[in-house]
Amino acid sequence: MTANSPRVMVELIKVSKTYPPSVHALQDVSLSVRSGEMLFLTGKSGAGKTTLLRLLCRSEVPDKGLVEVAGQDLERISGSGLQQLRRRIGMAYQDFRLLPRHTVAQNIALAMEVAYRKPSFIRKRTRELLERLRLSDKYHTPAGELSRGEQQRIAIARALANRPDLVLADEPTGNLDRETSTLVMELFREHEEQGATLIIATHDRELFDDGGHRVVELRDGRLLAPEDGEDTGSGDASLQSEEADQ
Amino acid sequence: MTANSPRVMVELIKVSKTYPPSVHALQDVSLSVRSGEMLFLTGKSGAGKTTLLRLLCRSEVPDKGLVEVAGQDLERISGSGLQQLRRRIGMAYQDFRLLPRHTVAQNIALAMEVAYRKPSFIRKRTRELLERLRLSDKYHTPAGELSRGEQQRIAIARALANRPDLVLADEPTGNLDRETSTLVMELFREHEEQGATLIIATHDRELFDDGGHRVVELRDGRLLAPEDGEDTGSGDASLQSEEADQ
Amino acid sequence: MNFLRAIIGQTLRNLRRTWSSQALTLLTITLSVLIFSFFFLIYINMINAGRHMGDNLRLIVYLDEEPGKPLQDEYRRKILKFDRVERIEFVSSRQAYERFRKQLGHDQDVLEGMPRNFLPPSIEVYPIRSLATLTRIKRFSDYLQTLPGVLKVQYGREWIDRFYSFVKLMRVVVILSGLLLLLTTTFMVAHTIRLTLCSRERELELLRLLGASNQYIRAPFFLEGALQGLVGSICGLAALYVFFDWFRLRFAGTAVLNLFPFTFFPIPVVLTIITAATLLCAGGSFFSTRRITRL
Amino acid sequence: MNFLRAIIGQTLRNLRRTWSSQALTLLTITLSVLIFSFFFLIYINMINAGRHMGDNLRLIVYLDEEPGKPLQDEYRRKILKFDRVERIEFVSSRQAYERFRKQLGHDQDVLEGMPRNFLPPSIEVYPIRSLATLTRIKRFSDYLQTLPGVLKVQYGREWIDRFYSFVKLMRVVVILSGLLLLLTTTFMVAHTIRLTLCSRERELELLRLLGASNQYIRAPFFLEGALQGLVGSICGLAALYVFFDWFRLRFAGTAVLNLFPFTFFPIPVVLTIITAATLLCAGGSFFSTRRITRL
Ligand SMILES: Nc1ncnc2c1ncn2[C@@H]1O[C@H](COP(=O)(O)OP(=O)(O)OP(=O)(O)O)[C@@H](O)[C@H]1O
Ligand SMILES: Nc1ncnc2c1ncn2[C@@H]1O[C@H](COP(=O)(O)OP(=O)(O)OP(=O)(O)O)[C@@H](O)[C@H]1O
Ligand SMILES: [Mg+2]
Ligand SMILES: [Mg+2]
Repeated sequence: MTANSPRVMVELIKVSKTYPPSVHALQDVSLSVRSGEMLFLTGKSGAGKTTLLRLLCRSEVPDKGLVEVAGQDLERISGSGLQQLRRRIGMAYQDFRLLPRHTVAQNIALAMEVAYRKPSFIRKRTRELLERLRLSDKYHTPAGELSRGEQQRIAIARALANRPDLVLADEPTGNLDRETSTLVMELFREHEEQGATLIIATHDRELFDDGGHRVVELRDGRLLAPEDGEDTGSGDASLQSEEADQ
Repeated sequence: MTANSPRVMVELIKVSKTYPPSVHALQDVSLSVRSGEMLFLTGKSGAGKTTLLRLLCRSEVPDKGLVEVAGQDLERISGSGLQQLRRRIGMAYQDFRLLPRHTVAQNIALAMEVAYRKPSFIRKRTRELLERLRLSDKYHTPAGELSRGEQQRIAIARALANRPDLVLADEPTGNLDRETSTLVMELFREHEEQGATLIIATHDRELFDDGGHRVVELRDGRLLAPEDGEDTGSGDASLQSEEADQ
Repeated sequence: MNFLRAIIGQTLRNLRRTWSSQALTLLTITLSVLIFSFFFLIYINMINAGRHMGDNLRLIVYLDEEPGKPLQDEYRRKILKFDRVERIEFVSSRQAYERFRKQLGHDQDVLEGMPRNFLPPSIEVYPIRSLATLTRIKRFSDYLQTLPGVLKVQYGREWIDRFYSFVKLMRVVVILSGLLLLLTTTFMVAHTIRLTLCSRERELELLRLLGASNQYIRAPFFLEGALQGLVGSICGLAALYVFFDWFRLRFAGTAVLNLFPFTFFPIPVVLTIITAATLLCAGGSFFSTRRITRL
Repeated sequence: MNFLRAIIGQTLRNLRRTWSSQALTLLTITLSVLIFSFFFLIYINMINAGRHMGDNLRLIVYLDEEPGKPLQDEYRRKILKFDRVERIEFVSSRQAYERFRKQLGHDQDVLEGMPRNFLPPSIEVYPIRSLATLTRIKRFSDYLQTLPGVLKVQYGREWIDRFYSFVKLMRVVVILSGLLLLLTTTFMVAHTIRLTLCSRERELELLRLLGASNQYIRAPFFLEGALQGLVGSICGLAALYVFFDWFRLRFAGTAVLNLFPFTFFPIPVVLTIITAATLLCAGGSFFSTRRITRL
């Protein structure tokens, strides 16, 4: 599979992550994501979705296994190499990670400023994103004074701001109603069309039930047998998870 | 309606709340909730659901209108009266408000300790709730090290710990998968059966589509024409909201 | 019962959880007490030294003739009428000669052949040694001049001026350093309280929302503050004593120790400092939570 | 270009957003510089006063007969062989008599009829006024005793001992206060940096995750630190100068000012203090972010 794809954006090989003392967040996970693909990652609460995404932007390092993003081994990457890679990744965190005292515009601009974009570009892109997410009137509002759903959209806007090659969205619609979720998904699809790779962790079946996108499921840290013929995951994953549930 | 009900737990009359400079979070909202009722509050992101719940536990005061909880006018209540009332209210916050350094058990115990419960009772109740929410193995884990879905369940457990008369749950299943959501809803129903009043703010239609519970919808700070003959809400609410959407 | 158990339990848990910030606060208090008492000790010893130096302070009243017993009593009465003094001494011509001879030391042979009573008799008046007296010494001298039979009144004017200005100078220096340090200490303590409150703001706000009573929230702060004030002030004073002891050893036998008779605080002062620090810290941390109980 | 603009923009935005905590830091630095330079100033003036007092320091070498010009040169040579001295003065019998007469003051009539040369001639040696010299004065005296024609060597032993111990004492006091204050200042600055970092930890971590370069994160801290060090030290020194001026006015004309000739720091010292503070603050806040760039 990996060999067939034109270019591989994300490659995980037998990755395990254990939090001290003994929380096996990920076990032997292998997964590869083609460049330009939109992938949904599902799984019960505590299955390890967030952990997987955190490995991809190296906020967490794996105990075992190989993590490659855009062809670069994250274990061997240099400091400035990592910084450059991170500017090509946009992550919408499950807990948003907004700066509550900064205004909405400043929060979004941050992602572009660290890449030394021009102020004029930053302003234009910020306005465009806020427009798309129906938050234009909150431009100057401090992020801490928004409702949770509004904050979630700001987090998504920040992740997309820099037109990253890889978008990681962690539960992007958890605080959004159906209508607003649709807005967000439209934005995601647009970026997919423009060539970005997207990995979306969600438990909301409605997000992926309609389309022909690949969906992988984590259960207790293991990838389940894939739904559309993926060669990832281990056969006894479901059995293992049933034991763990006891 | 208010007059007919055996006892009214929550009474809002023409309540308005405006955040500075001019965010009209709630406008002329009137609503009454019977003791023992389970009420769902829906609405788009930013409609004012959280604001309404915050008024009920007086983390926020209204600009206009009357807010009564358990027969007490929240504007006139004394300091210790408010403290006693708050111990009878359990709120699961949308942003959880857990103490990240405290263990899961300590977080849940807090709600009972402020009511000077016996340590033995606290321990028993904590174990019981964690059991029900499938989090028994996280008893001694610091809350900051949990996945978001797990944190959400802890926030719910804390809200229910004291067996409050009024439960306010703000988006209680936003980070939970279907299966876990069911566990939470079972807990809520159990408390309803034991006589608690519940107000659940959510955008998840699956939570209330099945049952015969009352659902009210907020749109841009106004209560919509009620679905089951409530006398609350103003007629032109939907028109107003369409204007605001432009 | 449940209340007490909850409070003490919470205090202990807080102390355990935030021990690093607690240690910081303790250090702050220890330093503050140390600094304060250090300067206080210097000030006290300086005042003592001033007294000691004042031993040399006297007015010499030269008389035209040796006064008899009744006249001596008369003088004594008149002097005491003006002001309380520490001591009055009558020096005859003979005594004055002996003293002068001793003062000349190896040059005393120059006095050979001089009559033993060529120096006039005098009264030596030792005023009470206090700064207040020093400021009045000129008036005192003028008064003594008016007594009958007085030739001339002499006192170490230059010396007194110097000493007096020196004490004033030291007083200003000590007060300035004291002010500076008070500022610093206040600032540090406010800083520390701010740090503590900041780090616990979310917790306290949450307690409020859960319906905790004022006592439940504030009692642990009060206990914590009192404990820290107590331990901190004891540590600070102990450190000062160690310094002091080393200091005294270091200068044992030198002339300085004769000049400045170093003493540590007496026990009541020590107890007062400890009590004050404890109350201050308890009160401070208690009142700093006032803002929170208003939520 | 874009880099510079981004950095300066961020620094300005930070200053604006966190101005209250910035003001606190500034106050801390001002206080620290004030305290440090206050004690430094006292120390410097004390050393000066020491020099000044040392003017009285001399060894008197009594000779058995009036030395002629060549003998004087011989003495001078021999004395200089032992140590560098500040001044050597030859006092004839006649000069000694005049001085003694003046010292006696109103008692000078006792000298009437004495021969004018009853006092021996002497050499007055003024050693270089430094503490080092004081410690060697005994040896110096012993050496002078061995010179030919010397009757006796005299110096104000008791006075020197006293002065020497007093200076030692003051040195210990100043060093102790200095240490205490250094401790306090370090503590305060560390505290402040901790507070700043704490409040901006989330922001810095986020910048890391967004892929900000090390320079982007650290340059604003460096600029901020430098700015604060500069402004803080200037404020501190200005405050000290105001104190100093008031102080000098307060004691103008009193005997103390003759005893201690107060002077402020010379310009180079002022510049050095400002530069040092600026570099320290810039470096401090730069290095305090090291932990963060490792994320
Ligand atoms: N502290 C605040 N200061 C200013 N504006 C606020 C504040 N809190 C909420 N708002 C504004 O009030 C409006 C209603 O907010 P609220 O949090 O009640 O919405 P909500 O219905 O809970 O939305 P969501 O589903 O996104 O949580 C929003 O437009 C929000 O931006
Ligand atoms: N920092 C941490 N320290 C220790 N354990 C952790 C930490 N973060 C996550 N875990 C544990 O690792 C497991 C997987 O967590 P993760 O956050 O990846 O789950 P998730 O799939 O994102 O769940 P959710 O849908 O609830 O967000 C959970 O059991 C969690 O308790
Ligand atoms: Mg997650
Ligand atoms: Mg909300």
